[in-house]
Amino acid sequence: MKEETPLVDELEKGPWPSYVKEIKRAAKKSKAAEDLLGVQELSFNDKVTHWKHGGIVGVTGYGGGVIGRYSDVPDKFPNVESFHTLRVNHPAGWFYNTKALRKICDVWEKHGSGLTNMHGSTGDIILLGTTTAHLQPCFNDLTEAGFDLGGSGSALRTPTACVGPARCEWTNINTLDMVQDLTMEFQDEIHRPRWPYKSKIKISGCPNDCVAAIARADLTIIGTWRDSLKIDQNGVKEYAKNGFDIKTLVVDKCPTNALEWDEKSKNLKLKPEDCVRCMHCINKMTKAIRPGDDKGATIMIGGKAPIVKGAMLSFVLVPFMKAEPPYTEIKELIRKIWDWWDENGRVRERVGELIERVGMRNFLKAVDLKPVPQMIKAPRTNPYVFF
Amino acid sequence: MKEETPLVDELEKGPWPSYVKEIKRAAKKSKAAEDLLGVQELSFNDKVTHWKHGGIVGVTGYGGGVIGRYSDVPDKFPNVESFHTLRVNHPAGWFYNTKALRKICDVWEKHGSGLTNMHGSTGDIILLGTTTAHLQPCFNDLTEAGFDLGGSGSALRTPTACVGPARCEWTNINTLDMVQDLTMEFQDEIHRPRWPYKSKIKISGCPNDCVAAIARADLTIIGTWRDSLKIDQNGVKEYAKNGFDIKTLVVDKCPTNALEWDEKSKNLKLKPEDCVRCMHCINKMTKAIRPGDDKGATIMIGGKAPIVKGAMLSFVLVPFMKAEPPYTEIKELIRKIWDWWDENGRVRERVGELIERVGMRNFLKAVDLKPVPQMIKAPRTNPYVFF
Amino acid sequence: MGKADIGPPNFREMIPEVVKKNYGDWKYHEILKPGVLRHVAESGDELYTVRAGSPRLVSVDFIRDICDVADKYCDGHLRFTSRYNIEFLTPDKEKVEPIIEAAKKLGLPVGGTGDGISNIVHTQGWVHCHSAATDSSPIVKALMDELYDYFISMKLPAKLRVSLACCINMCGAVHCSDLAIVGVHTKIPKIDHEKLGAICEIPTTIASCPTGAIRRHPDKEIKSVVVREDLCMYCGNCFTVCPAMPLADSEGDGIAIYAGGKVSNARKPPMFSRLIVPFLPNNPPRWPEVVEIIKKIVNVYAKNARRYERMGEWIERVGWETFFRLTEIPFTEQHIDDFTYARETWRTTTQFKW
Amino acid sequence: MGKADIGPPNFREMIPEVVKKNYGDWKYHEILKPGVLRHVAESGDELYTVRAGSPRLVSVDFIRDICDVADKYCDGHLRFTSRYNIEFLTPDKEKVEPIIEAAKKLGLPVGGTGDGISNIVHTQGWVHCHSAATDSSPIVKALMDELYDYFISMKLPAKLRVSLACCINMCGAVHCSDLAIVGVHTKIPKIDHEKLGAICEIPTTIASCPTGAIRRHPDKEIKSVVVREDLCMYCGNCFTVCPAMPLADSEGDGIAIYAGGKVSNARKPPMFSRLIVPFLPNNPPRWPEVVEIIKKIVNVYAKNARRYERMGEWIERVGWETFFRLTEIPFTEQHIDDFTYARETWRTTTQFKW
Amino acid sequence: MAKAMLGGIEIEIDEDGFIQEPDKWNKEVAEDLAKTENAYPMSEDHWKLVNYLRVYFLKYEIAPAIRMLCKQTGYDLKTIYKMFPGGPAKGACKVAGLPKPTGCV
Amino acid sequence: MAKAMLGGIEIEIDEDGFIQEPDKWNKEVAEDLAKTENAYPMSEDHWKLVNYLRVYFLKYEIAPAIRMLCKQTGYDLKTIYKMFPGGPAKGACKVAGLPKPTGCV
Ligand code: SRM
Ligand code: SRM
Ligand code: SRM
Ligand code: SRM
Ligand code: SF4
Ligand code: SF4
Ligand code: SF4
Ligand code: SF4
Ligand code: SF4
Ligand code: SF4
Ligand code: SF4
Ligand code: SF4
Repeated sequence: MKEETPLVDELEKGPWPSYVKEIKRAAKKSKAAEDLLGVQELSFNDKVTHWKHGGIVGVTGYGGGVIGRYSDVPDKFPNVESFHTLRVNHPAGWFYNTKALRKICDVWEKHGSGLTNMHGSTGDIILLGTTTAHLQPCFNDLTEAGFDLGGSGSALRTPTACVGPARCEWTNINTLDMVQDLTMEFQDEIHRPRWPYKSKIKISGCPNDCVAAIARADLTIIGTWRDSLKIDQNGVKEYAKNGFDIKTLVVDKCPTNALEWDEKSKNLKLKPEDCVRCMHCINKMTKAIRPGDDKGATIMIGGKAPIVKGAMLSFVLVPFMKAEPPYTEIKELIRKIWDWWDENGRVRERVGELIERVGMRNFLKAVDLKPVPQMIKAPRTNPYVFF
Repeated sequence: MKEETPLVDELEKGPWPSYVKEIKRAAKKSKAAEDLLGVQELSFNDKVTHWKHGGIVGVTGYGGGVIGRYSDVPDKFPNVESFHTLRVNHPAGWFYNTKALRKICDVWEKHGSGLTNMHGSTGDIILLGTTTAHLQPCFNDLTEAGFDLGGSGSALRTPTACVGPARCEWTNINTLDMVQDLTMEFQDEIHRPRWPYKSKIKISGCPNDCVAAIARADLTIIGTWRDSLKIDQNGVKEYAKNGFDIKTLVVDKCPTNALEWDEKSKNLKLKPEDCVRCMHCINKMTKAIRPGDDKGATIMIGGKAPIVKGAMLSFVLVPFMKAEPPYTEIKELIRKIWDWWDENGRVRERVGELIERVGMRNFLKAVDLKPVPQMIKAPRTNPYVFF
Repeated sequence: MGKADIGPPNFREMIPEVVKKNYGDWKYHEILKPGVLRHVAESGDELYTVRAGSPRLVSVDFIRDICDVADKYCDGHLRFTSRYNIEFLTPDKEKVEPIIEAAKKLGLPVGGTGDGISNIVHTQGWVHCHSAATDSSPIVKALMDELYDYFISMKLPAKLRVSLACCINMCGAVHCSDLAIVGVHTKIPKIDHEKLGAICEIPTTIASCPTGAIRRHPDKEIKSVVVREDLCMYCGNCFTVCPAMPLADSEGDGIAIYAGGKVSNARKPPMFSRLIVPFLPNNPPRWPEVVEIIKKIVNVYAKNARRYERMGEWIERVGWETFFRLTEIPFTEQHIDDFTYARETWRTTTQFKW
Repeated sequence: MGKADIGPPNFREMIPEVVKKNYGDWKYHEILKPGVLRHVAESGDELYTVRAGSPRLVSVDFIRDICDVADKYCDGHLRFTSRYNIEFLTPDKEKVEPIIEAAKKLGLPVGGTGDGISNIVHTQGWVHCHSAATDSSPIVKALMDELYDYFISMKLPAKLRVSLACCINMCGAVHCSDLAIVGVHTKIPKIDHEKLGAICEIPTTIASCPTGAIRRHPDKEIKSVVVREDLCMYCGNCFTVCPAMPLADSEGDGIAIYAGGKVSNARKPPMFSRLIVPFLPNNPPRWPEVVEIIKKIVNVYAKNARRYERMGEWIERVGWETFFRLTEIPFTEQHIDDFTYARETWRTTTQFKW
Repeated sequence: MAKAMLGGIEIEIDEDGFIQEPDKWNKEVAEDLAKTENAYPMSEDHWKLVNYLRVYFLKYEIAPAIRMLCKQTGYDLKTIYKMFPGGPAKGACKVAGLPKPTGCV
Repeated sequence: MAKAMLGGIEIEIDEDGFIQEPDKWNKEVAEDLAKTENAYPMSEDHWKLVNYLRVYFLKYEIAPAIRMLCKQTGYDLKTIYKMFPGGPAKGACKVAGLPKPTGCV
């Protein structure tokens, strides 16, 4: 039954592409998508969600990858009585060939609402809305098309990585290869929840952190370098010549005053021991300044959203680690961390919160790491010290 | 009995004045002081204290002001079997005339060990070591000499203030008058413990905070000004002429970059809206820069040492308050704060800890203050908001 | 049973030829104009990227549309960004304008690069989530309609990253965004005592509460819990583990705004976003109050911040008191932290501005 | 019963004439040389201050000695500073040198002003306190003997404030000092189960523990408490409220050193001191390990900090990793916070030095 | 809310087939639930797992953590997925009549 | 540790005269303790305060806060110091046979 949706329709206007138009496009072929419009309108009127709590549905042999969802107004909108989403692993860097994309479209047109999120905020392809009966067949068709499910529940989530070596001149690690490798390595952990809570891995090629790993990943891998960044003085002069205000826009903004600018000779000098590799000078003068040669990764841990004990940013665990395939050292470390967390974590306690609860010293011992000052901003102020 | 004290004797050597010499001086007239030397030697050998826990002794009508102390080796050192200290209120700013000081000396030679601390770290005159029998007579003689006891236990401690208007060109409030006035106002609170725990008041005439109030006082009063600081350009030029590097040593160190230096005209310009009155430029150029004219105080709250929940620095409660005798507004605020704390505080919970436990919003309501951004460094990051 | 654990397709099958060839060997890049990047490889090869906005919630036909464009101009390759934008990649400069034209035809704005506002990271809202205290896609639409100009241009002092989460679970890097829009409840859970015992784990429910507001029902006969009203700050974590404790409420639900977060390590270390507007009502379909205040803040920021100064860096420099003064947002008790680390936010110095 | 609640003598009877006259009307000051200040009033009057060090723990004869000096040169007035130094005040420039001579005769160093090390704020130690994990006066004496030169000169980058507390109650502004020396226990309390029930309030004792390590004795017959060894960090707060739980131990007690705190609001806001050396043994009478490391730190600071840069400001600028590198102090697990606000100390950025 | 005939009695279930009236659970109910989860017929192993879950739940009012479950029953996770293709949470807990897991298991 | 004859029995006391054997406390002991505290003879008011302290302590195992003491007994602090010149902690608690206060009262 086609409902009137005057409030929703309002959102077809305006310059930004309209998701309402998209739902309407899908609605042409899918009853569920049509009902979804009605649900939106109802929510606009009632100012509450009309989806019931949770739902556990899935495919054979997997414990996650599907978010079960049921309407609380099934009588009114029978086509979204059940409206589950599948989380589908994206290829590293969100690169696609159109063949693969079109296959997904076909599968989803066949089994679901025809609505998707490209992408979910973890990075999955989100196939938005289908029924329980369609789950297994849809999954079968997806794997046939070369795609697999992502994670949900107390499992590893689809790891993500920035575009890195595919396009970015600043990457210090092979983000795409690494994310592909880790994803394959941890298939079991993605598909079969087993832990106290979810866990996330994100990889950025440099400290610009274009996948926001520091904020959102339990295990954060950030490319960096250990030697000095490289300055090409001719490149610098070029920037100066073009009127770029190197002093104000770069030198003065270096967080540690590691740069010195000689206005006369147009020479930019670095005190390498003071550089904290923040990327700013590189970012703004990419034609003249580049990361160093001794490349690798900083491994950080503990990032997460506010629930339960307040949001956490990832913090430094290993200041520098070489990161070459097959990434054995990183994998071993990750397994050690998970094992300790799984053994000691409480229900719904992310690894960062566990470390906070039991103290870094216990954690470091468990994962065989030596304390180094780079792990902390500053030593403790309190005198409450264990011996 | 005179003991051998070879370890202790070692501390008579060296250029810094020796407390051991002082104990020995006292020991010439006091058996207790003599025994104290032996106790020191014993502690040096055993590497532990030889004083027993606590002790509640005092004078009639007061609940505090005396720290009871008993030896755990009374057989060996009978003269310090009991060795109580009296805390005696110092005159504001630790100013004395020699008549008054000599009186104290006489009283203490008569009633105690003849050893003192000038001063205790709260600011009292500490009369170090006497017996229970001597307490009341000693107190009687002290009051006769014009001195009274300070606080101990769950009471107000002797308030202190920096030298302020007596000598310092920077003070924004009459620290000495204020501390004298508050001390007299709160005699009952000093002498008769009644609260969940101790409470301290300290007053500094400017943000240099020469009595370390921010770190040590539950109620911290710091002189400041509300208008612009004053720059005398002739004075500035004088500094420049004398080779003082105004740019490096002052302008570059201003925390908010509120100063601009014109090397050519030797002109120092202030952006008053950016100045946070940190004192640095004034400190370093006292002949050219002075605080503003609209003087008053910032009232802060909650400073304390680590026990129980970690040390706290005082934080801003009232960004600016005029502070003229009879200091009614300040007194009323202080009483409100104590009253709320006394009503709600747990045993051994300082007011800062209580505020932390129940939340600022409850505290501000109780003491009738409006929230202002100056109270905080930054708003909350978490979404855990009460309505 | 079909295949299992095959993982995602290998990205090597997905990247275009020029990327394959110059993989890891890029030299520098420049932004030719809003939405158009030029990356140059050590080999001298060039790669042009055209970035186009997307509503994220799209139909399969939408995907087919962009596939058509990619087939036509990009040898059948495209990618998405970590902020949902679509990127068309080509080694051929000549194709840039046609791609832009094609995107425009599809109604997709080209932009989102450099010092502007990119796409808004967001979440499900009333379209799919049980937890939502507000909707997401409509607010994003309403906002981007108004901020459109900042997407297709690069005239802000620095990047300005906006994120939206429909509840405080904050799916996305919302807690570290220049501007964060968060759905919030303000009424305590309404407990279904009948059902709770049968469908919820009581210990888990009790443990879920960040403030310890949940206790067992005092009546031992009733297998349920009670909530201490004065301790509940409506986080909804109990609801997540226990369906019998819903807190959605058409009047109580609304939006809070946070500002000043960032993720990159450039210049200042990453920062959390901080509460600036405690509550705005849900006002579908266009949430005018939210749109208005966001626009105001962006304008104040644009006017006052220095070049390359992110929102949070600017606020840190001028002070929060100045931020509140300039934006004219009223300061309330809600802004003052009273959670675990509250004391770290108190101003423990006499240094402040007026 | 004698008088009560008379309060301290009024300071007005205590201040010298020149102060009375120019009270609140000072114009500027200068430090003529270490220990000698010249304050000039708006009226043109001058006030000379000679500051002399004191061991704080003094006999009444010591006080009489300095009174003699004050009587002779200062019209019978003197004052003490907030760091225990003695100040002789005179409007008469001619008297400055005689005062200095007189002080020297008494064995008192003149100095403690400007960019040097003033007297060490300290506490009772084994001379009077039951709580002491170390002594105070002897360590101060040993330290000042070695730092003497910094007291009588002004050649450090900035003021360097040293404090000492004989236990973590930290009587003094120890927690905010450039260098702080703190007595620490490292063994858990030895409980006297016989006595505890009779002389301690059990609920108060349990509540006293910052880490919740104290429980009632599992045997209900025994009116006492037990301590969970893995949770006890030897703070001694239980002992403060319950004499039956002493933790003093000749081997376990010793000294921790903290650095980088400050109190003034000048330039940087006040800062806490932070742990740099977790444990050094008690080694009377001169605590050589403590003296040595303090000297080393002061020297490294003197060499590396910029002018007017306090210890903590310097460390903040160069980074703690640099501090540990330069001072060669080993970094251990003890340095990493694991108390309530621990997470605020973790390095949540890739920015660091080597 | 839907009703289903399980083990010969009518029991309220939710959309995912979890029973909403825990008191009505018995062996027969379990076996009928197992049918919905591709876990029928129930072997001794199935019962060992289901019983462990029930005993644990009745004692602690929560479902055990997976790690605990594996350790205590001796089945590794792979085996559990073989027995209950829906996995420990969706499969085994449902059969054992536990509340629908929101967190662990 | 010292012993003292209080109320006709020998009781262990500490240096400050607080009894160390709380079980031996009785009215007579209290009166003898009151003598050491200048609070003898004990009036009805004295007893009211002492009894309040004891009852409170036996119930909660801690001494009451001063504010509570004043509120509940109706005596303000001034009055208490008149009755027990050593004050509530040193005076009244000692007479009531409580452990030597370290914090409150
Ligand atoms: C495509 C994308 C990575 C991907 O794998 O998808 C990407 C790509 C680039 N980023 Fe980024 N960033 C991308 C998300 C991010 C994010 C994450 C986010 O926005 O959620 C961040 C962290 C933002 C934050 O701090 O909150 C991010 C922080 C940066 C920065 C640091 C900016 C700063 O000064 O704080 C740079 C350097 C710069 O712009 O100066 C940067 C620079 C770049 C460069 C120039 C790198 C390069 O040479 O290719 C790329 C194009 C720049 C541009 O768009 O202006 N990229 N970049 C992401 C595009 C998102 C979008 O569609 O808008
Ligand atoms: C679909 C997605 C939002 C979106 O529209 O993009 C999403 C949706 C949900 N998230 Fe999320 N989260 C999504 C990314 C995130 C992220 C971002 C990320 O992964 O980078 C976060 C913040 C990072 C983090 O993990 O801390 C996130 C933090 C949460 C949390 C809070 C976790 C915490 O420890 O603080 C919950 C609550 C929970 O786990 O119970 C949560 C729970 C949920 C649930 C499952 C609701 C619930 O309480 O059970 C939502 C299902 C909505 C629905 O009906 O579809 N979601 N969630 C994202 C996953 C898509 C994908 O796979 O690509
Ligand atoms: C006498 C005394 C106040 C008193 O009432 O007793 C005092 C007096 C003066 N202080 Fe102070 N300060 C005194 C303790 C303090 C303290 C507290 C402490 O040391 O415990 C502080 C806070 C220290 C801290 O931050 O940890 C203190 C922080 C300052 C500052 C700020 C220094 C900075 O840059 O951080 C100044 C300004 C300056 O020196 O540039 C200052 C400046 C001054 C001036 C110049 C003010 C004046 O014009 O008279 C006085 C003489 C300076 C000198 O000694 O070099 N005074 N001053 C105290 C002397 C203690 C001593 O014997 O050494
Ligand atoms: C005498 C003095 C040290 C000195 O040698 O100067 C001192 C000595 C004692 N302090 Fe203190 N405190 C002294 C100033 C301080 C200060 C500094 C101040 O007041 O500016 C502090 C830090 C500021 C603060 O209050 O937070 C201080 C923080 C403590 C604490 C921890 C309080 C906290 O909340 O963290 C305790 C523990 C307690 O109260 O149980 C304490 C407890 C004690 C006791 C009473 C020991 C005890 O546990 O019962 C000590 C008695 C020693 C004795 O036998 O004589 N003392 N105490 C200082 C008082 C002298 C005076 O009246 O002038
Ligand atoms: S994180 Fe660094 S390497 Fe990766 S895309 Fe961004 S700028 Fe490039
Ligand atoms: S990378 Fe950052 S820290 Fe290093 S020199 Fe450049 S701006 Fe400075
Ligand atoms: S606090 Fe300020 S006013 Fe007081 S003595 Fe120090 S510098 Fe002078
Ligand atoms: S007082 Fe401090 S903040 Fe103000 S101008 Fe001077 S140095 Fe800057
Ligand atoms: S933010 Fe909250 S409401 Fe929105 S998708 Fe995530 S869990 Fe659901
Ligand atoms: S909404 Fe949050 S604070 Fe309120 S009871 Fe539930 S878990 Fe606790
Ligand atoms: S610091 Fe500790 S040991 Fe020293 S006087 Fe204070 S309470 Fe006693
Ligand atoms: S010493 Fe401190 S941590 Fe240890 S039991 Fe006592 S109060 Fe607790």
